[in-house]
Amino acid sequence: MTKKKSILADQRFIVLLVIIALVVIYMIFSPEFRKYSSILSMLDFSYYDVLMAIGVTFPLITAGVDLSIGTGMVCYALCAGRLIRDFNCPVLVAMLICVLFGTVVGFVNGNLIGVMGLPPFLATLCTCMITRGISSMVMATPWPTNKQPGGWFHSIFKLTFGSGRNALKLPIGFVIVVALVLLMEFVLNHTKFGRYTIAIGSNKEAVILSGINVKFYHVMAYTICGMFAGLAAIAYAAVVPTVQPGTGAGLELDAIGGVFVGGVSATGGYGSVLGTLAGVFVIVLLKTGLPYVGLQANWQQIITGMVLIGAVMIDVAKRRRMAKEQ
Amino acid sequence: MADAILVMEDIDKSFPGVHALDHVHFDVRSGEVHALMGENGAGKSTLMKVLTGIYSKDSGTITYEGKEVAFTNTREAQDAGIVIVHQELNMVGDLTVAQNIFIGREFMKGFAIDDKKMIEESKKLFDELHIDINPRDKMSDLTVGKQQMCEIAKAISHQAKVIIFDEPSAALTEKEIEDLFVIIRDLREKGLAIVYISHRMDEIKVITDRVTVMRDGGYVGTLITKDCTKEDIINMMVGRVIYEDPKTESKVPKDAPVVLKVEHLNAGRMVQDVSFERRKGEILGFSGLMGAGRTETARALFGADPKTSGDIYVNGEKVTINSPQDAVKHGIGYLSEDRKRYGIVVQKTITENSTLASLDNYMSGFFINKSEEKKVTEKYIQELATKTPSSDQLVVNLSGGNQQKVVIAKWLVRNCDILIFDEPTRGIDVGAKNEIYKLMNKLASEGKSIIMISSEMTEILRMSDRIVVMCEGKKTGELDISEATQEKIMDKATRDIA
Amino acid sequence: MEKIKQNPFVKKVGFNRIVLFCVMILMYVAFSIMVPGFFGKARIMSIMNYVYFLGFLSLGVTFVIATGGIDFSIGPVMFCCGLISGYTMLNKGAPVVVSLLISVLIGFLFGTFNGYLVSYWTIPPFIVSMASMNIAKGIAAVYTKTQSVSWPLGNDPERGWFRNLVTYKGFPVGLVIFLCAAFICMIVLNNTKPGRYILCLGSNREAVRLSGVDTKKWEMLAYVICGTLVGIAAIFFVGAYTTVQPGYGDQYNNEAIAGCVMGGTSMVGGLASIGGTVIGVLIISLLQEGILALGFAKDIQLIVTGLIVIVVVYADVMTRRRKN
Amino acid sequence: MKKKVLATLLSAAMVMSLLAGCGGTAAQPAAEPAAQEAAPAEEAAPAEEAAPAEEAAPAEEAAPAEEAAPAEDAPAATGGSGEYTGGTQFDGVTAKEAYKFPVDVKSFQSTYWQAALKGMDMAKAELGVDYDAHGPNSESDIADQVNMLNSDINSNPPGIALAACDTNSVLDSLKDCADKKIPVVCFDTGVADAPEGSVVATVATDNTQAGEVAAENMYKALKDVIAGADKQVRIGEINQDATALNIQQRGMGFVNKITDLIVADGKTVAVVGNEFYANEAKKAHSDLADEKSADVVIEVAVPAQTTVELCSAQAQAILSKEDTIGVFGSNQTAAEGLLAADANLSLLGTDAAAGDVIGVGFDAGSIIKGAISDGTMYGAVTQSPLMMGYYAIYALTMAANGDKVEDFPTAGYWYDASNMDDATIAPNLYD
Repeated sequence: MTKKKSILADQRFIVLLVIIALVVIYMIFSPEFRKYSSILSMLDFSYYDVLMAIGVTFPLITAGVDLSIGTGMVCYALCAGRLIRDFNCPVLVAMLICVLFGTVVGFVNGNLIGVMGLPPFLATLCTCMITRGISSMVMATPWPTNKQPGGWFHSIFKLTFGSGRNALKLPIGFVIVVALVLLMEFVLNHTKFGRYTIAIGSNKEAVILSGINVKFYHVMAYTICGMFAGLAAIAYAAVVPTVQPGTGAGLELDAIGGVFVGGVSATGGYGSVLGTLAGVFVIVLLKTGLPYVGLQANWQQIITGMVLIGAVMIDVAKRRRMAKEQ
Repeated sequence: MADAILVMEDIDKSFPGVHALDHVHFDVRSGEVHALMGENGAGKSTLMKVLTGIYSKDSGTITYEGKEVAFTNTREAQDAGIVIVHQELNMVGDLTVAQNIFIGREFMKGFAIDDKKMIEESKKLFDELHIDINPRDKMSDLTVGKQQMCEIAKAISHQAKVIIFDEPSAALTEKEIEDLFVIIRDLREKGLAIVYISHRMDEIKVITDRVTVMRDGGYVGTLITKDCTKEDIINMMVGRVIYEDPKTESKVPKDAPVVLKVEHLNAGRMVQDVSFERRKGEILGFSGLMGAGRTETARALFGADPKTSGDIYVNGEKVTINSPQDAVKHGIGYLSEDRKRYGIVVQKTITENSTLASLDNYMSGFFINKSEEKKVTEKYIQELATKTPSSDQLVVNLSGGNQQKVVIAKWLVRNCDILIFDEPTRGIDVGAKNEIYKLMNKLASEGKSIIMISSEMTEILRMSDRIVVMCEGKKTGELDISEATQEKIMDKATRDIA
Repeated sequence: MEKIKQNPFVKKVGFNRIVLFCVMILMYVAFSIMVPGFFGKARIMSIMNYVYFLGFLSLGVTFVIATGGIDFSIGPVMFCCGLISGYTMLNKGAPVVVSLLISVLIGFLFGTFNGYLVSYWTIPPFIVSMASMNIAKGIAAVYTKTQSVSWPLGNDPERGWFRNLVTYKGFPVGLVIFLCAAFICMIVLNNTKPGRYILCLGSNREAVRLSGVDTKKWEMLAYVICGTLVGIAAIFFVGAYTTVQPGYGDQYNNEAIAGCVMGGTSMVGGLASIGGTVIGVLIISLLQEGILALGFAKDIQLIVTGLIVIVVVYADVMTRRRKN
Repeated sequence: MKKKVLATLLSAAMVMSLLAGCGGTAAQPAAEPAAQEAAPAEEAAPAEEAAPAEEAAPAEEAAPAEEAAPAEDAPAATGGSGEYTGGTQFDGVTAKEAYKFPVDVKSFQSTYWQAALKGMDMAKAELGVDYDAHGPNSESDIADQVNMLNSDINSNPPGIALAACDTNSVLDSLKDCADKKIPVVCFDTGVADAPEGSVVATVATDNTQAGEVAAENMYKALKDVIAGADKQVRIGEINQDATALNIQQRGMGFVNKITDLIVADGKTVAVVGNEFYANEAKKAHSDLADEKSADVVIEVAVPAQTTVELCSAQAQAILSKEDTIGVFGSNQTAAEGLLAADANLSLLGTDAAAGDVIGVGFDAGSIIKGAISDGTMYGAVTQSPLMMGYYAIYALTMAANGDKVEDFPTAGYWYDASNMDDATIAPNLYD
């Protein structure tokens, strides 16, 4: 009993088991999935989800939410892509602009919520609409491909040695993403910003009365989230051939869903970035892996929905048991 | 006597429509405990908020250590050495004790927080105060009393010169209050100036050196504690004598029918095998220390929390109570200790609150009969003397005492025969308290039976016909009022401790 | 100013509603001046097309928001209703009446599902609706084999009659139905037991529970009402726009929630105004038509709607802050 | 309270000013009628070069003759001058007034629509008319497009160009057009059941034919592989959805044609994957084998939503299968998804005999063009959005003038690395 309890106490462990189970199931039923290239592709399409999720972990821990990251990400990627195409903007500058744009939108969200006191759902619903509107006004834009000048930015996420079928491809994006996860885990647990983020989610009044500039840290949580949405925009542009205007609605739900699956408390105050990483991978595995086992895409949505509810049910059941034991 | 370290003179503050502070004078010296008293709304909290920079004053001067100061936020006040220990606990449940104590002024190692040093410092603090708390524990795992101790430790760690205790004892048990007084005396010895805000007259006499009384935002006067009586202070506060002595004898006949019988009630750790009976027209007091399981027993009985086992008989019949609905169906009403969270719906009107539990009786077909509803509400507003301009008033705009009356009205409208009052007078000023007591006596004489949970010994002794004492989730004794004394109750309440 | 506010009529209707109503009228006048030919029945009829389904969505979500919850699945569930019932009619030969009932039934079922998980399982509404949104999309796609469904047109002699629910010979029947529904919702919310409990539990759930009220039941009911109204919204959607596609519908969530919140329903729960929701929906639809008439696309409408909601909510937050 | 009122009024004022600002720009004067500008254009369109289509149609070169579109329907593109001419019906057209036409496109999501607008710009300059394009945020926002169309009808324009997101949901609106006598020209997508008197002309690709062109060319590359295969082989098709008529037609055009070709060579075929396509294929072919025994399996995949990343996930799953020899992406999104999936596999190529998987795309755009020129993608079928846009405006102008206009179908052209730069093809390959 005690052993079981200690496992249940850490949702991250369960999530890890789920990931392993999914991978094993896929590998058994689909020889294609066992290939290195499949793993590579799955990773390719996970980076932007993970980056968004790292960011949105912070607002979620403050018991808020950011619904604008999906449409925002697409909006930043489009605007930057436009700059590269039409204004000969160097790719590096465009990337910085992505991040900057994201940071600014995050800052605006933070002010609406932390300073002006709007409910997070509404404030970010509005910025979601606004960024979607802006992105609809920009034309569809491909970023440079691997082979075009400026295509070097692809190597941030995937190093390619050689060419053709035998090229060696290293998913260093995964290393970068994991490094960022570890960095943000450290930030969450060992810096003032992280500590106050948790504290705001747990008991905002207490933090105010401790003489802490709560507004600043509240705004920061959303700003960081926006910044990661900006980073996600780069990862998104690196894998999606043509970024399409007006899209992106719904992508935030993959990220947010991942964060919840990863064990961030739905009422704020508790969370871990490592859990987020694991949670997002569950969602990504469902998104990209189910076609391999021959399930029609429609089932994927149903299963994703079920998994999400299942993950939170575990959390609820766990809390109920704890309450009973007291 | 030393000069005052802090002097507030002629402080004036107005809010739209309210003259909150009317030229108030207040001073405190190093090495003294100075009580600040007054009914709710007298302006004590406002005065302290002006001092610590939460509100800005309209006029007047604050002189601290000989210099005129004007803090603009709590942080500045803290840095200068003026700290408040709040009435409500302001702890971040998801952080550890050490993290809470040093929140806002963490020790840093570069970018990272030096948690190790914070834990060491917290340990030192606790040792100094002779408190046994592990700084690594999560705050939400501690008892209310221990959380309060952490709050005090936090205040002291600020190198404070002036500490303001805002009703520190409200959530503490008698034993913990004792501990608190030891600490306060110790701090006084060390030369700190202490402002002590409380409603509890006994404490004032025990711990303070001087008393300043406020009334309706104005300054009434300052007395030397040892030279005055309780009645003096109360008279200054309310302008009339209201003190009443303990009840000595129950008027309820011994053979009155048993309306409620609880047998072997179990619910988690806090309620273990509790059994008791209650007779018609009786006020049954539940005494015990904080965390003794009284509220938990009431909640389990009421169905608010799940229970593991136990039989409940209402009027001799065995009933199943698994949810508050069941309880209400059997005529049991529960007035929670935490009104704002569990008692009233603040954003709704008095009418809507009053009929909340008995809406079924005010329906005509599918629709709510609003005129009937209003009629009954107004009846109880009159009966309970609730102070409000109309029954359409939002409850949020009422004072604590009047809110409590709305909750009582809710159960009376429902026609409940068995009422559980959990800390009915917490956070209510002396005048309103008295009215609540009268009301309870009246209800009892009308044949309602009342369970009263209270942490205030005087309240228990004054109101109860019989007293059940609990300790650590178990019933440790039952006393008739005629034999009950403070000492006897305390003995039973601490039986299992130490 | 204060005098106006104290006027019993104004007090009853709510000052904010009146301001919002004036804003709506002003907007209509402004569009009529700026766009030649904007004034007139034709425009109003196309504004109404949007009002019908969005209105029912907003009415539904008003109940949910009143409990302090949120529902992001309304749009996809509406599509799911339209798809499954339409597919049943076209491919399995169900009569129109039956498929209309199926649509409402599916909405009801999704509402029950959401409500059950939110109230009895205490899963945060946001997560539940995220999940049911995926499930609704998936089920609809599986059932229709990822086919879009086009409902019969008005000229279909046998099955086209259901369009008369939307317009009959140029008369906006749908508006009458919508206003009736709004009126019923208003009565339910303000004058019946479910409404009273829904509003109270949005403000303080524990207090209501400890008053011996079965909060779970009533909270669930809010979602069930919402789901049912979403099922009705589906009928008006296909009545006005004929075709529904699997995999979509989320685009209407934001507008429906925006309409509801614009009307003064508080995200913190406990405060809701059906009249406000109706005006909010009208404003959004008016904005949509007006911006198109000015020659701009949907994008500007999204941006303007977003800005208006921010302003309205901020105004609300400021009032509350002042009260405290 | 006052603050709240103020804030509300402020918001109203803000909206008003925003709209007023918009109004200002929207009301820009219609392009000035420039008869003399239109005249040269009309001369520049050399009628005689738009000779009998059998000879001029470049489609014929790519597609076997029997599949070529009906002769009189085939469009002609002439090189050299960069000008396009269509059927002779557009000769000598001038605008009687400086018309301003609303144009409702499906969305601005892909560069395809930008190319169509470019064509419209050309026609606009030549004719001295103007147009105003709107489109919903995505091709699936059917209701939004209906609103846009209704809004356009309400402003009583001289004519409307429409690329319908959904052909059924616009029918009511088209009826209004007929009542109000507003001529409608459908481009890109025809509306089959349009009410009498509403749609005066359709300028659209024959999507079935376009799908067939893709099938023929892919089969050409795969013929030997299929003939020589000793075990089952697989051909994939990625369709972004199973709902839009043109995707359905394209998809089925491809599936049916390639099945015919394979069966004609004595092999058996099974069609699996998305139920809709599999069922349609069963309806069209009574002789389909089951998946286990067939020599060739055609697998049709449809993602849950029309995003590149989900298309890519589907393509990835098909490409990874050992026995896959060819994949067709039936529109720009699907084709780009196919390329994205190949980024890690590098399986696509042009030499089927050497084991390359033959990838065939649809439409253009810089990504697909780049992939074809560097030999990743075998080839693709392009429509002529530029020409469709161009002729849509011409047709509209004629209709507004009160002349009779005839339908004008355009074909899908095959292009690969060898003919990409041909003057007949290059102008259609938008970025």
